[in-house]
Amino acid sequence: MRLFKTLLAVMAAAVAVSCLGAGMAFAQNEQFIPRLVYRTGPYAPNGIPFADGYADYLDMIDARVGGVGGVKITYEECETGYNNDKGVECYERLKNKGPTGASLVDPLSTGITYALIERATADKIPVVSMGYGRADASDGAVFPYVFTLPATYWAQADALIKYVGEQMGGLEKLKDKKIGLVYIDIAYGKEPIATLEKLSQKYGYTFLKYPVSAPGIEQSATWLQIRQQRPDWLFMWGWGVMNSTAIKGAASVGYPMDHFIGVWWSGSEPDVVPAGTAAVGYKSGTFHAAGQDYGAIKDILKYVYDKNGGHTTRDKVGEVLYNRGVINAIYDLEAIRTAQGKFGKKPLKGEEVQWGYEHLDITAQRITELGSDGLMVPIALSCDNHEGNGKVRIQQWDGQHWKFVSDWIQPDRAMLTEMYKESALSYAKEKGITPRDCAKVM
Amino acid sequence: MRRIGEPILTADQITLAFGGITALNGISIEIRRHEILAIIGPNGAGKTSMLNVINGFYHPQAGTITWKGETRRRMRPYYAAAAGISRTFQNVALFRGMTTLDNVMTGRLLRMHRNFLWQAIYFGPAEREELAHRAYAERIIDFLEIQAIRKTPVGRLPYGLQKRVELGRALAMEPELLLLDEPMAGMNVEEKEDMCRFILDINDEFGTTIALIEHDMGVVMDISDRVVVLDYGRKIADGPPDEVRASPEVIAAYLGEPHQREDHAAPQHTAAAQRG
Amino acid sequence: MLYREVGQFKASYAADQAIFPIRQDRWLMLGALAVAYFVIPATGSEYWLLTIMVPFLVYALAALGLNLLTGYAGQVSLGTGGFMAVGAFATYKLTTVFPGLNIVLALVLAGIIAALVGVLFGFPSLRIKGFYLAVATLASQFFLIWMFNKFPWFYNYSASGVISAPPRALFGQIYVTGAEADPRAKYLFVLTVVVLLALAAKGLVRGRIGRAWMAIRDMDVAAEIIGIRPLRTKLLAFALSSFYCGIAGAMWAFIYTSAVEASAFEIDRSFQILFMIIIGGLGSILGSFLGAGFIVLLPIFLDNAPRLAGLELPVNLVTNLQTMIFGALIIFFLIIEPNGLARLWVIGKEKLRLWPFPH
Amino acid sequence: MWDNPEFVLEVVIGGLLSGIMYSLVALGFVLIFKASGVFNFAQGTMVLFAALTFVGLIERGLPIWMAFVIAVVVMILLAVAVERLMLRSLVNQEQIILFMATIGLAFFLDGFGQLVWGGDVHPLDIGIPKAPLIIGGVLVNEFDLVAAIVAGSLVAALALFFQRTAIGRALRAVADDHQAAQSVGIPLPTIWVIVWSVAGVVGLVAGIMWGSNLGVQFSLSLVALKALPVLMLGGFTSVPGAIVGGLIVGVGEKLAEVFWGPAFGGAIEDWFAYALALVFLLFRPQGLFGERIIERV
Repeated sequence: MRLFKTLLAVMAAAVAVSCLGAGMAFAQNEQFIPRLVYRTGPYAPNGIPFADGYADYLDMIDARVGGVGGVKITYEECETGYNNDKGVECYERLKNKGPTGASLVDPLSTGITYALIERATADKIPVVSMGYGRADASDGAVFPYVFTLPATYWAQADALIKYVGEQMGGLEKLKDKKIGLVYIDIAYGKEPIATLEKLSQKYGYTFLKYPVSAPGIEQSATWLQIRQQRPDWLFMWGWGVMNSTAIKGAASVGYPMDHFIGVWWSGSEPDVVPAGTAAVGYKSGTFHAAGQDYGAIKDILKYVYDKNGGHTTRDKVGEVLYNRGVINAIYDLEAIRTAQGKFGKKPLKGEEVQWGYEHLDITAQRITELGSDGLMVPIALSCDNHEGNGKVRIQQWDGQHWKFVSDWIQPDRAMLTEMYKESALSYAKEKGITPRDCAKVM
Repeated sequence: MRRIGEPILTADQITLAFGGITALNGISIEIRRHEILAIIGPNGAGKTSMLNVINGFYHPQAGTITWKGETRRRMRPYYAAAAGISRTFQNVALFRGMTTLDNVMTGRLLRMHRNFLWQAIYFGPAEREELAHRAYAERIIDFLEIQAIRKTPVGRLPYGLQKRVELGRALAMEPELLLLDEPMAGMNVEEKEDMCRFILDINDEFGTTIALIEHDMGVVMDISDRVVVLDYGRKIADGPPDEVRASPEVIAAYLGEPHQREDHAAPQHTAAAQRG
Repeated sequence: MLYREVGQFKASYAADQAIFPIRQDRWLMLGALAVAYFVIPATGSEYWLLTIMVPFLVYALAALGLNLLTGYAGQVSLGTGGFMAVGAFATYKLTTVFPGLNIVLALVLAGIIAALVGVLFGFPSLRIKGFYLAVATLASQFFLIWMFNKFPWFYNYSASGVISAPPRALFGQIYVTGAEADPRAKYLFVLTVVVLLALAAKGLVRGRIGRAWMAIRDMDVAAEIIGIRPLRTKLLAFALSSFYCGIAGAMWAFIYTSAVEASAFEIDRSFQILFMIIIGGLGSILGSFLGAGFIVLLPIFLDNAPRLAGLELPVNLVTNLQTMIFGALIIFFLIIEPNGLARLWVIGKEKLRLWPFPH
Repeated sequence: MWDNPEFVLEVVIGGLLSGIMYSLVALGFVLIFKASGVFNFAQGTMVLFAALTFVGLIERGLPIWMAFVIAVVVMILLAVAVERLMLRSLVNQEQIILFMATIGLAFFLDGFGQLVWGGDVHPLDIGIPKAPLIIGGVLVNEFDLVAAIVAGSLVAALALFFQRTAIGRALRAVADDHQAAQSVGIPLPTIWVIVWSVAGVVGLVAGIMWGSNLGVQFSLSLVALKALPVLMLGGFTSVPGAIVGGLIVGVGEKLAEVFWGPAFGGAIEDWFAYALALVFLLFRPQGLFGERIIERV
């Protein structure tokens, strides 16, 4: 009989799930943000600091000024484990919470972004894929509810090439040089290939591809090839354990670290620390600064950590991915603030926040107000430009900290916009979407 | 009324060796229509090997097998089955996960022809076919008096019953030639008597030709029309029971050879076979 | 005596071979179907329909497919994910190359393609057995995923190799794929496909083919000697199993997540589905569903349990605890009933049959 | 390919060295399967768990040797727990059931490990040099070399353990047949505890070697996938098989990746390892060194 009871118990458990989905009561003057995070599983080392940064910033805002325009910001984290179907489950679970439902969603994974684009568009909830997701979604005419600010993988690829050119004293010097790309062989890793191939025709360098099969724990073959072909510069689109392994791999074949540049998802503490001294000199792209000496970050320490709050330990505040979480939060809140300017200081619906994002304009002056001078650069979005012309900067690991080694680089917008349009239109065609006419959208 | 006819199976000069050991050494046997042939001999004489060669489980190095006028070097098990040769095993080889009924029904597989699409739809042709064969299977179940265990997974049955179910499965194939490998091994007296009755009835009612291996001399002499004696892979006698019983060679082969069985621990054997 | 069979006499073999020979079971089944078709669509929220029921059904279908191969024919396979991927990408190519193609037809064709691939990768099963075969099927798993990831033709040269389902309708206007599709339409479509295929599976396993499979599973040597051709039988199992998995994969990509990359069907998926049939019960149609329920619903439940109880725990703590409890429960259930939940169900019924009397 | 012999040599050496790393993981599987017929899906997680414990202790300021000793003790306790709470109640179950149980164990350890030690990445440096070593134009990675030596000595130790000690012989007996085990006079539970402990320690070593390469983090449990083709190839029941299999797989996949990979767009080594093993299996269905599967009627 005991075993029969246990069976019943499981059945009951399954049934109990049914009462989910219906969100619970929320106070009325709140703006709810669903937080898709991954604090466990293979990518946790990168997921944790990001989630902490975002959460700490919201806590700080609520503590300092009691929310945005007097509207308290609430959030609930949901563990995706960087797993697409789990991400969808989280989105569906949280999208109706709060008085106005989810104001926006940060999928925090290229895969989940792809899975959410259509759902969220149908639900009129903005998908904010900050520096990840599908690049062509920058074309707001076809993807009204997807935002790729401040820069896409394609933009970054172009920026890296510009940087390399600069280092060699002029892009024309790239001719007949060899540039390699080490990438994790999944959707995310393949994003920059098209751009780098296009540019290779333009500048006449040879483009070498080195796919690493996920999760990238075994790369010796790749590095033997690299040692053999000796590309002059090496880019990396990696994630999680692949990054540190690759840096070790580069060291093991004596590849010059300062010619090895990672995407901004391959340029944070969890990527370099495990590699130890091998990682010194390794570079990566980024769209914001690391470190604690910026107003916003100081405020977090002041209003959250000094009051024994905070999601992590003081010393981890200011890590690259932590600050990236903060930046993400800043963008989201600024969009909400912008929307409040039009729709009033009240909890807003997703489509209202979408308007806010489309009219988001973070000026240098505004950045100062935010206490983020040097932490980030101005961006301005519009109906047909959901990327906002963000800039890219190169940072280098000195064994202790990430230091900038370049100025802010503006990618070749003309070319990119062209590429976005082309790709977006083919998507629209496949899906039977008729693009908005942004001239008519005010 | 049955009467023994012309040979339906002729094994000619069969030689079979594993590595160094010669299991069968140029043995020739013929099995005549409607007869009950007993193959006897001390342990390791090559009796089971002989059956395995006949229904294609082993492939002899030399010799031929002629089945109903068709001569071939080697049989394939499913060809033998299709051609009407079925058998039981020394250590029961039932499908332990299935019920008695299903085991008997597997005997009908060769005669069921609906393809998987019909099967998937089930209702209609497939069901009609199923029921027709179910009816036949039930006849056999009645015949072997195993109605009570129809729906019991055979794994749970006592050894004696398992042997009976296995016989049922073999019968369900409506074989022309039935090979029985120690059908009475590990049975008590009543079970043996039942089994003897079944064998005789099968031979009688269905006119099935039967070749069986048995150790129990009493049984052998009672039920068989003809006896073949093997010893160390050679045939040392072939003829009516009384004749064979008198043959000095046979007596020599059996002298000092106590009247023993090969399977005290049948279940383990079965288990072993399962693993195989 | 809720569950008495007394007085239910079977007049014919037909009645005896019915799917549910016992009246109570028939009622139970009809009840379940009624709930599935009327109550759930009427009451279920979008969350409940799209992120719990649909994946549950899709998983159940895949588990069903694997159960045909592993539970009935005894060929342990870890290639399920690969075959699901075949179904998904085949459907994608079919629907994009022939936009006019009816979605149902597309699914069937995709299933057939998956079946062919399954046959191809089934050949080693003639020689390789048990865990060796299981690991061998991983070759197909890794190869297929690699292939769909590597050759842009499969995903129409999109930059990232992600395929996203074009909207397709049934009877002209009822959309079942794409984001605009009504959750209920999606759910009912999946439900119908699964129910039909489950019935077909039942038909297969209770007849000639099912017995041939089980014979091979229980003792291939003896099976051969009663006239079963091992290779043919095993390959048929691989084909039909892959057909089911293929359709499951297609529905996963088109109806559940509506955008996938090859890695959505990577090895973990295959393992997950193997877990389902072992926990649910090898060689049991019902088991496939119970197993899918266990593996899909339980984690979601454990995930939400603390919040339902009003506790605000950090997500990583919840997730880790969830994983631990989940693992512990797997072991627990195996210990109380190694033959899976389906067997527990049967035992439960036997208890009910006697209830309230001890014996 | 042949136009550049020392590069080929380099790849081969690289392959051999990674192969050894695979063997390290495969060993754990073999030990348990050999003695108890259990295909231990949790081996990968045990590698992670052991490494996490080890590095966690070091981070709490323990000297390496002490951390190692304690980690070993922990793995032994784990083995005892597994036997008491899991195996004991599943004696004589079919292999696939035991396999499933170890999956449950894997889930449990995944959660438990992260619960105790957190999901962060823990850098692990036990002072093995990582600089490239160029011998006659051929690159050999010092670290891999050390790893190879460690693996080699570990195998030697195991071999001795199996050949020389009474327990070892008992284990071999069990492997052959469980009845025999009783006659040896060592109760089955004890034997299980022993093999699981040994497998745990092997896992610890593997975890340390891999961990000081990847950093100790969740992904460490995925190295198990690299061990499976090795098992297929070497046979689930053979210690030397695990080694030879590892080497063959290592060399095979590296050569394939480096020389044929580019033709197919690369990243073929994962499935190639399995395909390679598959080809071997078609000729020896029980693996190179596995015990013959006898079919009898």
